[in-house]
Amino acid sequence: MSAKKYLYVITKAPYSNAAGIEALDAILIGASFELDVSVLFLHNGVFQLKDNQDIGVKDSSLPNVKQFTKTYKALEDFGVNQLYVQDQSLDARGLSESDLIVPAKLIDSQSIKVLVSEHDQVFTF
Amino acid sequence: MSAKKYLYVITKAPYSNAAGIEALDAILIGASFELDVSVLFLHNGVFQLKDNQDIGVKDSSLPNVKQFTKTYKALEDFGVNQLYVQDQSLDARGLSESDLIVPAKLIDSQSIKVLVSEHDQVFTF
Amino acid sequence: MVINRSWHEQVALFEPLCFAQSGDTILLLEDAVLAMQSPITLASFLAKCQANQISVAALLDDCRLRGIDNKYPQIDLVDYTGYVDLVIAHDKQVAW
Amino acid sequence: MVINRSWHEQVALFEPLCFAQSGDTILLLEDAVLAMQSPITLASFLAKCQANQISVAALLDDCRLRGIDNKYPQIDLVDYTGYVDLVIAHDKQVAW
Amino acid sequence: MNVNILVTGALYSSQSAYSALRFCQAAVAAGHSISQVFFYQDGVTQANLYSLPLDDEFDAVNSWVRFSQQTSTPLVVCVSAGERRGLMSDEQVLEHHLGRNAAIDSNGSAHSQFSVAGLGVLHQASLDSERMVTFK
Amino acid sequence: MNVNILVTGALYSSQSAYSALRFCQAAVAAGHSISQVFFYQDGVTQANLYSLPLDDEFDAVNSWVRFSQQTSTPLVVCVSAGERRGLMSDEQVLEHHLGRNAAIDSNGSAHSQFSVAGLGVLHQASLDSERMVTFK
Repeated sequence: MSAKKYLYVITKAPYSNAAGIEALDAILIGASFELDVSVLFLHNGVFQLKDNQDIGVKDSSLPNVKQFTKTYKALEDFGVNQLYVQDQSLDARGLSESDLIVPAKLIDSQSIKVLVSEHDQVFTF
Repeated sequence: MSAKKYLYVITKAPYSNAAGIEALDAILIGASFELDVSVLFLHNGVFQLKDNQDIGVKDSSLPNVKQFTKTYKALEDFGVNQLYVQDQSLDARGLSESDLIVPAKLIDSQSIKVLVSEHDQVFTF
Repeated sequence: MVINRSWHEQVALFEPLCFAQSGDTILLLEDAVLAMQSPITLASFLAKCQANQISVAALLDDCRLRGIDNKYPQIDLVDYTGYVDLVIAHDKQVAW
Repeated sequence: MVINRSWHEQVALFEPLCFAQSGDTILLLEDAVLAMQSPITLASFLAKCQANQISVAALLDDCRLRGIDNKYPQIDLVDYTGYVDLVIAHDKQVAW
Repeated sequence: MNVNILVTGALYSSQSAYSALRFCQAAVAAGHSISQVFFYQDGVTQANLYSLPLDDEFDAVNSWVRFSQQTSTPLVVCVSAGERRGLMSDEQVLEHHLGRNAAIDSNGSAHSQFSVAGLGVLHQASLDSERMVTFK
Repeated sequence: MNVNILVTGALYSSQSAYSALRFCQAAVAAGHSISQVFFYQDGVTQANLYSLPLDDEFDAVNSWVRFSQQTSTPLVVCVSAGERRGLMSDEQVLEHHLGRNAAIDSNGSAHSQFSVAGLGVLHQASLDSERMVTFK
């Protein structure tokens, strides 16, 4: 029997909430189950992959933000090869492929429908 | 010295969150301080005053919702006479004055600017 | 597939359409039923759903709670039992 | 008056304009700074603010955190100290 | 059918507790079974032992506890989301020395009807169940 | 100037804790004073004694505690919003008999650096302060 296919969809921008951090936790667990894991970045979710994120100099007298988005670059090491970004979400936010910290497959709305139908479970964050 | 003027703005619909309930708590405290209290319903906040809200038959085997929006009708008894509703918010949601459970003054965007400038504090919910 | 989402701005209603395909049902839940009060946006949304053979339903209890009447014959009102039936009838659900 | 709001849909940027008047400052904070990446909507927003003598500022730290550059000369970048100065300079703040 | 429930919305700032409970009750009434209810992200706040709504308000925590007791449905709080937001079992409080007085502290902030477990439990349940429904 | 702070956003699902703390630190550094920080609506979750972020994550609760200790700024949790969401002082836990073991229970879910008070305290502070800033 082939591995079950799980799709994790991230629709929110980083830092204002824990959606990205907790999506990553779930994605890594999915990969550890040897599921066939795909990640789709949609709407403001594309900002998770935006380059030049700068958390500033660590200063123990200030509250410090964790730059968790680096983990997206390590997903490949955990067997997660399928990263998708909706082209329309990038366009509408003035972003292009060259702004992303990790290579991702650009995908249109019609292909998202196919993606969803091919997966056994969809988690949205 | 005349009483300080406080404006409470409600922008969210009822039942999906506690914004209305906790705005009412704050409004009643404001009134008890003998402040000059006004309430403005904006955007989805106008649904707080929508008539025909029906929480269904009380059934102890089901989780029960509290129909807290009745309290808006009692605000007058606590000295809160100034209820405002943005006309554009009503229009955009297919609502009119006759759909509201309590008389409120219709107000346009220009008048909201005046309202805000006349008040000493603005709490948004 | 059942898609449910709290509706805040009118544009939000169209977002789940990128997931839905022929045979799917979009279920309006919680604040999403507020969209049924708006006469303009829902007409174009329903036309798009119909063109793609996507059914639209709304949760009756959430409509009643908010005093919302259903003026659209294209929208099925379902109670929680009907919601359960929808989940059983479709192989997966996408929460929005 | 300082108005700050997390920006989700582009239409949301125009909402606080119903509060703001001549002499006010709208401060883009947290996710609101994401709007600065969009070339289309912000131009009309800034024009409307300018016509009504409303200043627009954005929090530098929130821009950096999200990798957002400021391409608009009409938008002042301020740090937290500048945010404090804005609060002191205006008699009240409306959170959005 | 066997339905796996995922709840990610907060107490009070979402309707997810009410919607999920009504759904679960309707599913059981229709002869289906709920394999488990997993609380993730802000959903972990629905396990808070100390939540005390007004008398006439909906009491999410105790409604979950009653549903779980009546139907033997497991309620599971995600350990990492729970630790972030301060929802812990008795054992976690002891382990992390978080009580104010270590000698007398045996009290977690999660209701004891909820167990605390990792995201693996969510994934295993989603593999073992015929359906999964998320409430945000 | 004297600034009154109102925080209404949740731990983790909002940036309000981080933004408000940075603002408060900058205000104090500029010679202003924070009359109090009042936590209302979902903001009460920022007082949770049991919140335990990962080592490298931002720790809102302990950052508030440190700021309050260094600057003598009162941190106030709204009693009604706190009871709804399960944030209580030791006294409230005892009063409401919410502990699992009444004999040994002296532990609230709100950190002891936060006091618990009514909305009147927010209104009084807003009358007494020159500015009020809200973080959602």
